[in-house]
Amino acid sequence: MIIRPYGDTLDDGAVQLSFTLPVPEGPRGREAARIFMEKLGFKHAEVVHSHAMAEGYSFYVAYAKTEIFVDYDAIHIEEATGEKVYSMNESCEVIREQLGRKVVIVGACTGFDAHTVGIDAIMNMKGYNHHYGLERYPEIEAHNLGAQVPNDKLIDYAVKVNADAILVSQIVTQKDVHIHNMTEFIELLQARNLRERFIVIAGGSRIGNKLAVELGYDAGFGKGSYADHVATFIIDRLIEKKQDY
Amino acid sequence: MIIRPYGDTLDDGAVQLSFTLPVPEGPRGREAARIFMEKLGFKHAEVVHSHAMAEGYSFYVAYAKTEIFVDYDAIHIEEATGEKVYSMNESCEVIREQLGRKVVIVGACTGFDAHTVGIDAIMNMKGYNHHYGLERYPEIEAHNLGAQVPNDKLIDYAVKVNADAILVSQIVTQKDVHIHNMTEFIELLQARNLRERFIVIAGGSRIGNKLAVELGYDAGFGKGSYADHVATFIIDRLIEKKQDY
Amino acid sequence: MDMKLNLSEAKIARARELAVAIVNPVMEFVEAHTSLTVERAALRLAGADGADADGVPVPNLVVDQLKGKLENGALLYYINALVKTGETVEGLNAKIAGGLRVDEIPLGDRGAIEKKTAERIQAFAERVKRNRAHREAKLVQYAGKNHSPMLYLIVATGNIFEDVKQAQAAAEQGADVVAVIRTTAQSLLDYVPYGATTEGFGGTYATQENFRIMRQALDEAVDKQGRYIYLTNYASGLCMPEIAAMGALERLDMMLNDSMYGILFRDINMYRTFVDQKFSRMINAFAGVIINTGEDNYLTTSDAVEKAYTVLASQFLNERFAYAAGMPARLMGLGHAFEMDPTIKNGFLMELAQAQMAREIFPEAPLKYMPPTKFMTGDIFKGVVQNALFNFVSQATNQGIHLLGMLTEAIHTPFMQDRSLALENAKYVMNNMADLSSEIQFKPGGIIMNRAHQVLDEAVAFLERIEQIGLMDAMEKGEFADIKRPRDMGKGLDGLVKKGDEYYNPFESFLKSELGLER
Amino acid sequence: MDMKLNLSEAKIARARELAVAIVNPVMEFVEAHTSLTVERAALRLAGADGADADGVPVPNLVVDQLKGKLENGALLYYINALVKTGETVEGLNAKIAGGLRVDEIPLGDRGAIEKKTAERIQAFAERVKRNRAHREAKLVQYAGKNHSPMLYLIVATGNIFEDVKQAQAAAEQGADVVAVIRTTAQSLLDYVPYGATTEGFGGTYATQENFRIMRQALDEAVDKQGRYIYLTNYASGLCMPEIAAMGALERLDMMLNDSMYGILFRDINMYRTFVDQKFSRMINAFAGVIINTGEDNYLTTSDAVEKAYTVLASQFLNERFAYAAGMPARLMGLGHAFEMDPTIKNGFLMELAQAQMAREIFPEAPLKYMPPTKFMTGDIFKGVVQNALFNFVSQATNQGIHLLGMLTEAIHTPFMQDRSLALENAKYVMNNMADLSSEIQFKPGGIIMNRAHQVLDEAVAFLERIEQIGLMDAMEKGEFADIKRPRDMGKGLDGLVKKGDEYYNPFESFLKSELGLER
Ligand code: B12
Ligand code: B12
Ligand SMILES: Cc1ncc(COP(=O)(O)O)c(C=O)c1O
Ligand SMILES: Cc1ncc(COP(=O)(O)O)c(C=O)c1O
Repeated sequence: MIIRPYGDTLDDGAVQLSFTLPVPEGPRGREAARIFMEKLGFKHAEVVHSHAMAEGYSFYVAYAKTEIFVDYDAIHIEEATGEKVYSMNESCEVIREQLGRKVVIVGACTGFDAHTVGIDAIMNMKGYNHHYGLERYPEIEAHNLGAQVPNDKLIDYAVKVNADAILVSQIVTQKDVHIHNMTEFIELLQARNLRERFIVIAGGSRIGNKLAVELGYDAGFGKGSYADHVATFIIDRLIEKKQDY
Repeated sequence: MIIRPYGDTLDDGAVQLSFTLPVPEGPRGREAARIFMEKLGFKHAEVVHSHAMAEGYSFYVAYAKTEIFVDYDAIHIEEATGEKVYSMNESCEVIREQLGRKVVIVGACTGFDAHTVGIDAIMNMKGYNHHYGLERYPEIEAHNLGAQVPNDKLIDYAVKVNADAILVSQIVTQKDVHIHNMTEFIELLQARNLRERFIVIAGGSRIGNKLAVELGYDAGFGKGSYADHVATFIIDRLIEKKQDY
Repeated sequence: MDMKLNLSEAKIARARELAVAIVNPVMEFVEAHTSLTVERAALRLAGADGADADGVPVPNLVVDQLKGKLENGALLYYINALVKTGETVEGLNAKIAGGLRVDEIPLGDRGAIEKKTAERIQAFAERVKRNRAHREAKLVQYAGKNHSPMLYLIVATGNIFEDVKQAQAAAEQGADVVAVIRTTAQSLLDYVPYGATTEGFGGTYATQENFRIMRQALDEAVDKQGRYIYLTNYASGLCMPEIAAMGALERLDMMLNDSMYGILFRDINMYRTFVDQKFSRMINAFAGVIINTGEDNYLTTSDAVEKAYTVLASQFLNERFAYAAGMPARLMGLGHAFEMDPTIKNGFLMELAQAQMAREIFPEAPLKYMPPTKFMTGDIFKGVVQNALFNFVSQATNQGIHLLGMLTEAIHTPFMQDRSLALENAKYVMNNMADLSSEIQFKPGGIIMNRAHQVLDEAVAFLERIEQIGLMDAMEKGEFADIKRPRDMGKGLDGLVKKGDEYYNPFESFLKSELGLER
Repeated sequence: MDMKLNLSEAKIARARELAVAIVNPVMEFVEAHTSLTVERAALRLAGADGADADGVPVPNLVVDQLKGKLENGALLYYINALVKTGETVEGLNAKIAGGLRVDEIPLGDRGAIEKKTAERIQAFAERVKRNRAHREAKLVQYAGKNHSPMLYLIVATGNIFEDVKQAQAAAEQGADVVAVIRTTAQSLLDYVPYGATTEGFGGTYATQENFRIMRQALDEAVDKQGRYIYLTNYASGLCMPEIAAMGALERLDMMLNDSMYGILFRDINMYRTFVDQKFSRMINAFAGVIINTGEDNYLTTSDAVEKAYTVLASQFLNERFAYAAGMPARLMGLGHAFEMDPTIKNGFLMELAQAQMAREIFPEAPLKYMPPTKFMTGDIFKGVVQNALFNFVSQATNQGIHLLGMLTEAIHTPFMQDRSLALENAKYVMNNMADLSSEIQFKPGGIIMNRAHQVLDEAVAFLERIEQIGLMDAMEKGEFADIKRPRDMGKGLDGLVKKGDEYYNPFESFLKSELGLER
């Protein structure tokens, strides 16, 4: 199925845009904005508003229409977890039945990142949005190391407690600092020959499964994820691993 | 000079977008939105928000970055009037000195369009935003025919009062009704062999000089235009015409 | 309701007295006249429908045949034809569409005609009463599910089938009221197009079939969402009463319907308009349809600070005209609008004052509050803020019908996402400050109180002036919206007919008696 | 100012008494101690500056040399070196950067040292007084040109030169205050980097050179815009007093500076923090710098309804700590925040109550009001509405310093256009309802009044609990923000030093006497 943005008629391809141009406000800037949109592949591009922001900078609001489309059927999405997500009780049951031991999970907000609310949402007792965190899972031993944990400290700790999985939270993304930090973490693991020993999971508001897998993680979780998702992924992966041996 | 949109760093190419897709909300819709933006030529495209609107329709907010640029130096804009716009007094003086007779202008909101505020802003005594309208110009005889004037009635009237210029206002643009209507007007003039007899000017919030000229008008005026601009254009054109003979 | 503004009861009463004095002479004229569209409306109520091969509607065909002999009404001939041909209404309509001239059928037995008329009246009354009962039952079934104020959204694609999708989406997202905006200039057509339509500009044709299609679509949504959804259209323009008739038959719930809008803003002749509005309002009143009056329109051309009193004065007149048509206050969606220049210091305070004033003066009316339009620009982000303040004032003053402001008001008729964002804005703001109104009081002698007192004073003074010269003279002189409308000019004057001694319109009599207007 | 909430004077007085009782024991500890950064700050005030080839700042080099013998302060050795080498401060700084060890220079004549110290104090005092005089003159010159509340914008590109562009743009668009946000985790560095910097994450390094560059850029804007523009940075973290010193020298106008923030939110040792905050506040007070306290941070992790009282309690403590450092109320930008879940019915009323409460309890303080952050989402259109309501509350309750909410709060550090839209939103809303505050009264016993009374009651009860166990024990027990901080843990404890009997810090004495803290 071919799809296009929808304004008020199917396939009209209508999109709203806003942006700044580093030029003074005026007819020439507006025309530059229009041409820019044409170069993006818009057919009817209309600058509906502009204002001067500062010397040499101007702001534009535009509505435009395009014939560019997406083939919806061809879209593959690989989320870390599928349709089926275990509840806390289900998770613990599966652990008891299939693994027969406690699962150890270590997590932290790494590098200089101090945004602990996200990792706390996943790990702390009280959880988030009516989803309990991993600490409350009777069959999971969860260690939340908190904020600003250096990558090597996190690995040391995971080795010490013999963790099954390591959770890395990264919220600050300016200048791709999260990418650098997440990459460093994997490199450190590899350098110490520990990559295969752990299930390694990243999370954060701007992180998706795709990005995380590209960077060498087993999975990634973004906005709207809960302990349930993380537990499901880890347990299933542990069962798989067990079967591989 | 090559320019790109500016978020917080020169040439970062940052743009905000929002649009609707005719698919349900969810990871697949978000991925479709992302791919759509990539096809538009964005490099880092991030869907920062989505919500379901109705069965099978979802809304997306995104920020994306592109390397697409515009060559600012190559941009030509042709506004109807240049830097120099006559004030009311200047206009009248030029008319007195160079033309030596009253200039007759007829205007209307044509077709089924009843948005008279715009044409009134240009023509009525009191004007708009501290710019008097043409009716107040001592050297101009202005006839404002008001709303919903059929194209042929407007032409008849212009012939009757021996107008120098005809002003056409078009505000409703849904389904390009303004284009049809403006085109019809020019065709009617041509059919009656009157096109050369009048200076013909279009105006409206979504009308620019470019569009109007393309449709066969002498000039077009959009948002932010005043009687001053219109008078300037007409007077200069009349002087030109006079010199041509 | 808290009375916070300390408005003078005496002045309010005085304004109402003046409205009576202004409207009464107009109603005398109205009583003595009918119009083409009033006749066509009566025909429609009796069952006339359909169109000929050229799209000319059957009611028009009938009335056109009777040109010159309409002083006694069109109904007589139509009913006579029914009796004489022995057809059902459908059968007769088809014949008329095929060329049958009812004016050429000799008038038959009066008794048979009256009996037939009584049947048609009964059929009409039953249908409308069934509609009312249905609406009322759903309102009871889903009591408490509508927002307060009711959230009102428009659809305006030009294509009824596209409109349906948009309307259902709006319902799914929380709309209480869906209005199908009419195509440009339908108000100037002296007929109502027939059938489903897909080609309109800035809106969709109002046709009975479009009404039916949309009603059905919204009825599905009603049960799906568990919330009654009001359907709105325009009983306005040269076919005002006919559209009211169609709305009554198809269970519309609201109608834009103003006693003077057409005169001022569409240059429709004033006699014609006054006659048409009365009959349309009787139909609306009988059908339990809430009218939305058009005071907001004053402020799209004049200034909301300077001319606020014209809005209030018009509300008093619309109220009076509505009472004169037998309409109860709870159906009077008197209009006003948030159209103050956003650059005005303390503009918000004045707006709050005016909205609260309207609330206190018309405590039972489901006031219709219009969003910012004229000062909306292409800056959609600023537009969102303008709409947020509008939502705030509306909730803070307990308005009845809240038209949602669109962030793209200055750009295009609404996209689906524009509506979604409008609802999100309103629902958030209104819930977040739900009970503010009962929490705050205004400082005596402050900006807010003074503003309300001033507008009321100005409105009384204005009504006094109108009362002295008479409403029609006042409109000729441009007292309203600075627009001068000579009484013998304007569209549709030739469709005005002085009632003859034998004028026959039992639907009118029936409505009058149902509405308690019969002396 | 109108008092609208009918808050109990007695309870407010009781809270202040409790704050005194809580803070006094802490101040006794503080008086007896110094820290590495207090010493480095004193060195900076005396003129120490620059860095060695590895980027280690001269004040750190000096203090590192003196490790183990700091109980009498670092200043003595630095001034002694000045005297003994006969160098200017610049000359000496260069030598130290080159490897000179001041600890190895035998202490010379006490009189000469004291004379030199007096010279340095005078140089410092003159510079700071010149800064104050400049600021005050500009404020007089451009009196009435700042908005009220002051509109506060952040820049955070990481690159000081890019920041300058953004800051000037912000100024051009109407900002009254520009804050340069600090790079992540600078608070945990036990030194202040040197020179201009272009690489930060989520913010830009606070360095004296960056301060200077930005001050100069904003000074240009000041005269261009005809409006004084306040420059803000962070006197916070392990180098709190040093940054205060730099700010005093470079004429910053505001500093984020909290008495407990570092302990709770950066796990800095509590002894260290209490010592550092005192010296930093004396410097700020002397330099006329408004502090911004960090109560908003409580609400980024705890709930704004449940934990509102922790904000108020912390304001009382910050106020007390500030008085104890000689700071007048007009420099206390006590913090609070609009962080209520937007889905709460009547959340706006509670927010209005809390903001008004803070206003009435701290009438002279230029309250710093933070925008919604935690409940901002990627839905920028909803974000605009959240910010509009925030702007509304801020103006309606006469806040002092208004941090502008960004529609992209949940997405990225602000783009230039985000700031522009934020200013547009605030200016529109605040002007449109400018005088609402003096127009409205609150219903006695209503939601708003009750909410304010409840929060005050809870804060008093909380302070009572703290007073009983003592502030340090309370922090160990997790009474604040549910965060437990053992007194012997946390960063920077090893930088705490008990003052010796010979402790020499004439800058401290000078500040005390200037601030009236000398008994
Ligand atoms: C609260 C907050 C803070 C608090 C943090 C308190 C704390 N203890 O966490 C304080 C005030 C300390 C703070 C400071 C800063 N912040 Co901050 N902060 C926020 C804010 C407002 C909310 C974040 C939040 O708590 N979200 C709620 C949680 C539940 O969502 P979440 O983190 O996305 O987590 C969910 C998922 O992502 C996922 N998840 C997250 N981690 C993980 C990990 C795993 C393994 C898994 C499976 C899932 C997972 O699950 C969670 C639940 O669904 C955001 C703006 C916003 N509205 O988003 C800015 C924001 C994140 N902060 C920002 C910045 C820049 C900073 C500072 C750097 C500013 C400065 N220079 O001082 C500092 C630096 C702190 C540091 N060293 O990191 C920026 C980041 C910009 C960017 N994209 O790079 C933001 C976006 C604000 C902005 N627009 O500038 N901040
Ligand atoms: C006021 C208004 C009305 C009033 C008009 C009153 C009147 N007497 O003019 C009323 C209520 C009657 C009205 C009705 C309708 N309206 Co209307 N209306 C507006 C509104 C709110 C403001 C327009 C306005 O007055 N702007 C101020 C003037 C000064 O600006 P301007 O027209 O752009 O004029 C300036 C320039 O463009 C230029 N200019 C204009 N004309 C000319 C001519 C010449 C020769 C020159 C040189 C210059 C010039 O100079 C002017 C001064 O700078 C706009 C929304 C908005 N905020 O823009 C919608 C809007 C224009 N309306 C709209 C619609 C759809 C309608 C209706 C069709 C709705 C309906 N189905 O009933 C009806 C139809 C009326 C009709 N038959 O045309 C749409 C148009 C959508 C589109 N792009 O097609 C808009 C954009 C609203 C929306 N989002 O849906 N409307
Ligand atoms: C009462 C009333 N009728 C009708 C309309 C619609 O105008 P038109 O005459 O174009 O149908 C309006 C304006 O919105 C109105 O307020
Ligand atoms: C008082 C105070 N200091 C400092 C900061 C900044 O934090 P950091 O410790 O990351 O510099 C904040 C938070 O914005 C704060 O409120």
